[in-house]
Amino acid sequence: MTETKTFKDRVVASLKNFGLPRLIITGFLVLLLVLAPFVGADLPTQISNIINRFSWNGILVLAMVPMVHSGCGLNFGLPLGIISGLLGATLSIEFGFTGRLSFLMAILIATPFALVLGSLYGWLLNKIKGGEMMIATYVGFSSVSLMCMMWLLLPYHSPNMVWGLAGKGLRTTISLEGYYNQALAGIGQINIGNISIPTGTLLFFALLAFGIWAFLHTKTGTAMTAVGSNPVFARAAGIDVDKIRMLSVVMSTWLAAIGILVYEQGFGFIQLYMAPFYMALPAVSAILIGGASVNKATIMNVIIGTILFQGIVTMIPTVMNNMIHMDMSEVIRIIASMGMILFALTRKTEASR
Amino acid sequence: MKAGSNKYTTSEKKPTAFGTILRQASVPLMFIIICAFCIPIAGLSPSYLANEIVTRMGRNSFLILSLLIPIMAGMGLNFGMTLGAMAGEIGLILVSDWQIVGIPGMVLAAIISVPISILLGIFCGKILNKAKGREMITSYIMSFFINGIYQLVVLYLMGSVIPIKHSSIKLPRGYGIRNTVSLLNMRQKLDNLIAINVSGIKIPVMTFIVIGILCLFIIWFRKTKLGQDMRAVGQDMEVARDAGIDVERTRIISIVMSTVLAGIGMIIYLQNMGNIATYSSHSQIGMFCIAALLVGGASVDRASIGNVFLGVILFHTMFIVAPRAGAYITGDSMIGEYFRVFVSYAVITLALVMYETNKRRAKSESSRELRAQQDADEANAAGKENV
Amino acid sequence: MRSKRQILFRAGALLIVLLIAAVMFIIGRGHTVYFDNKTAEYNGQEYEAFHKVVVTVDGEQVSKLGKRDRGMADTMGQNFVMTLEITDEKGAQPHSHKVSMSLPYSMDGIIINIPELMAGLPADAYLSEFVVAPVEETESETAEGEDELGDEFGIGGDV
Amino acid sequence: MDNNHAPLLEMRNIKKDFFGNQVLEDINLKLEAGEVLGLVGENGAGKSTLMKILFGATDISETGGYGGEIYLNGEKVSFKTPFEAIEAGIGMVHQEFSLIPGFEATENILLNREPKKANLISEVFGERLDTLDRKEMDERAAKAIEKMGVSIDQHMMISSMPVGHKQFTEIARELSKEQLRLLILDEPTAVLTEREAEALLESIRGMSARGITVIFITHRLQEILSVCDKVAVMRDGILVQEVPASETNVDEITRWMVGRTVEGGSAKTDIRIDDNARTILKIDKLWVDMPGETVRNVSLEVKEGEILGIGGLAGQGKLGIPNGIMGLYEAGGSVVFDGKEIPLNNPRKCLDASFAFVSEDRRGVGLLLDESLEWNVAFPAMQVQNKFLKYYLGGLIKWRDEKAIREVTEKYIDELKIKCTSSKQNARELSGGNQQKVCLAKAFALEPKVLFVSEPTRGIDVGAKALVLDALKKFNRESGVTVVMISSELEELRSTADRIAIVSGGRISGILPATSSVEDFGMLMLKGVV
Repeated sequence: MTETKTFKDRVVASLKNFGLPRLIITGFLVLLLVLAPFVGADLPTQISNIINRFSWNGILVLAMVPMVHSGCGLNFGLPLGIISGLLGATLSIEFGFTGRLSFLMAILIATPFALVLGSLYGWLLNKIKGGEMMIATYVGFSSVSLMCMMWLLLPYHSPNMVWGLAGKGLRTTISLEGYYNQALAGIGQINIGNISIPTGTLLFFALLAFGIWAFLHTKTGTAMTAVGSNPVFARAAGIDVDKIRMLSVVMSTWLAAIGILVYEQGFGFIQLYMAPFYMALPAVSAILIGGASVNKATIMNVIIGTILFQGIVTMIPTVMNNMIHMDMSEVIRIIASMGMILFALTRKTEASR
Repeated sequence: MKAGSNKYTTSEKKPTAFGTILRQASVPLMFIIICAFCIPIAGLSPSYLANEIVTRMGRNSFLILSLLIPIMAGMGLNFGMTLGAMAGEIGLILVSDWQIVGIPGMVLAAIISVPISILLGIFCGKILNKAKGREMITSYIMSFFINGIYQLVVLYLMGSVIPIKHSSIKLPRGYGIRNTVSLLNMRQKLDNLIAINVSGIKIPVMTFIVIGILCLFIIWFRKTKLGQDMRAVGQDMEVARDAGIDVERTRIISIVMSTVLAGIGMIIYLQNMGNIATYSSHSQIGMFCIAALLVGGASVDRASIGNVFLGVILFHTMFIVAPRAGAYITGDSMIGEYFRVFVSYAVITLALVMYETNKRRAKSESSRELRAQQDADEANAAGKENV
Repeated sequence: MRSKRQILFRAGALLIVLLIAAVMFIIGRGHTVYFDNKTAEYNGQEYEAFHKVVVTVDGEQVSKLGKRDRGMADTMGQNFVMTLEITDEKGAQPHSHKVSMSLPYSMDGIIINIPELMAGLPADAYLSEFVVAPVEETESETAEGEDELGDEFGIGGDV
Repeated sequence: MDNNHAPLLEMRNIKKDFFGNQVLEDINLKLEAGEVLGLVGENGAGKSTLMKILFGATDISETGGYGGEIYLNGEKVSFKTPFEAIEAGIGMVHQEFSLIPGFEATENILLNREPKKANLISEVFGERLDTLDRKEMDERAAKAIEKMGVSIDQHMMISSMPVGHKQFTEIARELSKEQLRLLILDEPTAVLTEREAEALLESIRGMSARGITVIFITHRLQEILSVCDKVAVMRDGILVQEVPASETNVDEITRWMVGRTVEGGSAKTDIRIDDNARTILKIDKLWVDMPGETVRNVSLEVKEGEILGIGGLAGQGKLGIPNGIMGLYEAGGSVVFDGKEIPLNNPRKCLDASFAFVSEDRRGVGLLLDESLEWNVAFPAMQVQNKFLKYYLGGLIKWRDEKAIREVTEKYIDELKIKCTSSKQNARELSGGNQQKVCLAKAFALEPKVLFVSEPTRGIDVGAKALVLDALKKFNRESGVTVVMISSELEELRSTADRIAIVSGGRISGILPATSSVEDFGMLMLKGVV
C-alpha cells in the first residue's frame, strides 16, 4: 500500500508534516528577507546579525533536546541550568580569573552546580511523571527568585560586580569587558564587508551539537530515545527509565549552563536577578518552530528553529520600522512564539506516562 | 459554607484521614508560622496591618473567587484568568476615554468586558479541550499568547482603529495607550460607597457586599444542574460522557465563567488601585491569585470559598510584613521583596508537586491491598494445615 | 414552549443590560468644571470680578477664589449644583447663592465665569469649553513591551 | 398490555462481522416481559457483541452495523447510540463501573437525569442553571433502591463504598429510569462477595416479578440455574442451545459452552510430555496487581524444553502471570529459574536471566511505534546483551552498529515473512499481524532460554496466526527454548502447547496435557471463577 505514492502526495504529506504555523513563519521570514533591501535595510548586516544571535542562542535551544528525547517534555525549567551558569560566571570572576581563562573556569565551576541542581531537578521530575512541563516552569521561577535573594546575600566582593555604594550585593548587569567578552566569538572571526562571522562560537556550538548527536547514537542515547518514544517498552526492555530520565535532565541543565555562558560572551554582559525568567520561552518556541514536537526533536530542529526564530526577531524591527514606521517586533514575536508553543501543546501526541 | 464544602469534596478513608488533613493544612500552617515569625520583626502597628489586610481582601477576593469554577470542573488552576483581567482592562480604558466616571463607569466597564471575556473564554476553552491532561501549562502559555494580542490591540489599534479621544491616555505618537492610565475619578468609588470605620480600620462594606454576592452565587451555582455536571466532568470525564453530559461544552462554560468573573474582579481590583499599569497589571495577577488560593489550603483539584479568604489573609499578611522583616534581618529591603516573590512561586510549585504525587499514591494503594489479601490467604491456608 | 419563553427572557435580559449601559453613559459622564473669577466682557459690557468666591460642591468646599483665580471640581452627570459664597468687596458681608445648571454632555472640561453667571447672562456667555493645550512631551514614552515576556514581577510593584 | 402478545424482545437472524470476520451468525432469541435469561459462553463466543448490538453501542454502527432485525414489543428498532436504546427502555450494567467517585449514591443514580426546579436565572441562561431538586432526587433514588430490593446507603460517597455497593448503585441507576423494561447485567457478580451476590440474585427475582426482563451474563453457572428462567449458550458466534433452566445442569451447560464434540481432536500431534524433564522455572505463591487481570496465588512449574500453555477466561488472571514475572506490574511471591531466585519488579533482572516476553499489549508495551523496525527488533538485545554495538576508545563509547542492526532485522523480516517497505519503516505503519511478527523477532533476537508469549494471535488475521504459531513451535523445537504461551483461545493452545494450565480466579485450577478433552478444560475454567 505504501509503494505507489505520487510525487504530489509526498509533497502534501511533507507539508502536512511541516505544519501550517511553521510554514507561515518560514514564509514570513523569507518575505522579510526579500523585502529588506527594498525598504532600505542593509541585508548583509541583517544576515550578520542573525548569525551572531544564532551563535549566542544555539546552545540554549540545544539544551531542550535531551529532555525532549527522554519524554520529559519541553524544558520549561531552563532557568535552573542558567542559574548554574550564572554561578559559574560570577564565581569565576570573583576568584580573579580574567580573559579567556575566566570563560573556561566559568564552565568548570558551573559544571558541578549543573550536575547537582540537575540531579535534584531530575529526581523531582521522576516523582511527578506526566506533569513535568507545568512543574518545570515553576521550578524555574522558584529557583530564579530564590537566587535573587542569594545574589544579594552571598559574600561576593569583586568590585567589578558588586554595587559600588554598598560594597556588597551583585549588580543587575555586569560587564564582561576584560573577562570573557567575545571569548569564543573572537577566535578566528571572519569579517567580509558588513558580515562578521563569530567562527569560534559557531564551532563551539557545532562541537556540542555533534556531541549530542553522537550521544544519541550510543547505547545510552538509544535508550534515551526509546524511553521518550515509549517508556513502557523501554521498561519492558530492562531500561531503568528513571535513571535515563535523570540523565537527560542533568544533560539539559548542564547544556543550559554552558548555553548562558556562551550567550554572555557574545552579549558582553552577565544579567542577574530576574533576567533568566525570560530565557526558557524563546528557547522552547525556537525548537518548536524548528519542527520539534513535545516528544521528538533533532539537532536539525535546533539549527533551523534557532535561525528562524532569531531571524524573525532581528528582521521584524528593521523591516517594519523602515516600512511602516511602527515597531511591532515585540508583539509579533510574542504572538508567533507563544502561538507556536500553543500549537505544539494541542497536538495529539502520546502523552508521556 | 463550611458544611457545604465538606459535603461536596471527596471524602477520605478513615485510617488516612488525619494524615490527609495534615497534608492539606500543611501550606496554611507553614504560612501561619512565617507570618507569626515576621509580624513582630516587621514592627508594623496592628491597625496599619489590619487596615492593609482588609483593603487587600476587598481588592483581591473577587479575582481569586473566579478561580473556583474551573477547579470544580477538573481543569486545574486557571492560569488563563489573565484573559479576563485583560478584558476588564480594555473595558476600563474605553470607559475612561469616554469619561464615564465613578460607579457608572465601573458598571459600564464591566458590561463592555463581559462579551470580550466570553469570546476569549470560548477560545481558551476550545484550546484546552484539545490539550486535555495538560490544561495548566496550556492555559499558562495561553495567557502569554493573548497578552500578545492584547498588546497588539492596546498598543497599535487603540487610537488608530479604535477611536481614543483623550491625549491623557494616548501615547504622544498618536496611537496606543500610555503605560499608566489614571482612574482617579473612579478610585475607590466602590470601596467608599458604604465605608465604615471601625477603630481606625476602614472597611469597604460595599466591596464586601459584592464579594458576598459572588460567594452566594457560587454556593447557589453548585446546586444547579450545570454545577453538578461540572463536578461530574471534573471527577470523571468518561463517566460523565457516558451519562450523556456534553463534556466539552461544560468545560468551555466553566472557563468562560471564570474569565468573565476575572474581568469583573479586575475592575474591582483596579478601582481600588486607582490606576492601570496598561501592560503589566494583568501579567502578575494570575500568579498572585493562584498563590493566594493555594496558601489558603486549596489544591489543584479541590478548593472552597473558605480557602479563598484564608488564603487572602495569610498570603497578604506575608506580603506586607516580609519586606520589612527582611530589611530588619538583613539590612537590605530588597531581600524581603525577593523573599515574597520566591514564596509565591514556591507555594505554587509545592502545590503542583503535591497534586501530582497524590495522583500516583492513589495508584500504589491497590497493590498494598492485594498483598494484604495474599497474606490473609496464606494465614488461612496455614491455619487449615495446622488443623 | 420553554425555548420560546427563554428567547423572550434572554431578549429581556439583554435589553435590561443595554438599558443599564445607556443609563450609565448618561449618569456617569464626568466633567471637570473650572470656575473663573475673572473680569469678563460680554456684548461690550464688563463684568467685574468679585473680591472672593468660595465654591462648595456636594457639601465639600472645592475652592476659594480671589480675583483672577481659577478653581476646579470633578463632577458626575449633567446636573451640576454648587453653592457660591460671594464677597463683593473687601470686608463686605458674604452672600450665598445656590446655583444649579445642566452641563453640555459633549464637553469634558467646562469653564464657568462666575461674574457673568451671577449677572444672569445666557449660558453661551458664561460657559465655555476648556481645551487642553497639547503639551509637548519631553520624555519619549516608548512602547512598553520589552519586558513583557515572562511571568515577571515588577519588583516593588504592589498587589 | 402488550399489543397482540408480541414478546418484549425478539431478535431475528442477527449477524455481525468485523471486516469479514464473522462473529455472530443467525442469532434468534425471544424474551417475554419479566423473563430472566442467563446468557453464557466462553470469551469471544459473541455474548458481548450481541449485547452491544442490542444496546446500540457506537462501535457496532462504526464497523458497518449488523444484519437481522430486533423487535421491541413488536416494533422494529435499530439503535445508533446507547442513548436511543436507553430511551426505548433498555438498561445495561457494564463490567467496569461507570460512577463518579466523589458523588453520593443518589447523585450517581440520577446522574444527568436529576429532577430540577426552574428559577429566574435559568429562564435567561437556559435549563442547565435550574437548581437540583434534592428532595425529589432522594425520593426517586430511594424508590429505585427499593425496587432493587437491596438496601444501600443512598448518601454514601461512592469512593468509600465497598465494591458490591458500587455495583448495586449501578443497577439502581438503571432501575430509576421509568421506561426501563429490559436490563442487561454483564457479569455483575464478578466483583461481589458471596453474600452480596446472593442479594443480587434476590433482587433479580424481584425485578422479574415487577415485569422487568433481565439478561444475565455470568460465568457462575450455579447462579444462572438458581435465578434464570431460560439459559442461552453461545459458542463461536452461534446460539448453540436455548433451554429452560429447570431442564439442565452445570455439566451440560459446560459441555455446550466448550464442546466441539464432532471435531474435538485438534490437539497437537507431536505433543511431548517428559515427566523426567528438569523443572527450569518454578513459580511459587505469585501475586500480581494487574488491573483486570489480578493474580492471587499462583504456583506453577515449567519443564525445560516444553511449550506450556496458560488458558482461562478473560479477567481471571492468566495475563497477569507473565506481566508480573517480567516486572511490568507490581508482583510478589517467588520465581526460581534454574535454581536461582529471580527478583521481581525488575524487568532487567528477568532479561538478564534470559527470559523474553512478547506482550499482549502490542502497541502499548511491545513496540516503539514511531521508530523503525530496526530499532524495534534490536533494541532489547542491544540494551540487555550489548549486541549490535561497536566499541571505541577502549569500550568507553558504545556506538550503535547500524549495519549489524540492519542485518539482523532483515534476517527476521525474511524468516518471519514480515511485510514492509524496508527495515527503516516505522512500526506504526505495519498491519497487526506484521507488528506481532516484529514483536516475536524482538524476542528471538534476545535468544532467550524461556520465552513468554502473551496472546500471540490477538487481533491478527488467520494467515498470520498460523505463521506466528508455527514460528513459535519451530523456535521451541529447533532451538530448545522453553515457551510459556498465554492465550484465551483454547483451540490455539491445544494445537500448540504440550501441557495447558488453566487459570481461574487468579489461581491455577489445574494442569492437563493438551490432548485432554475440551470438556475437562471447560470444567477447570469455570471452577473458581470470580
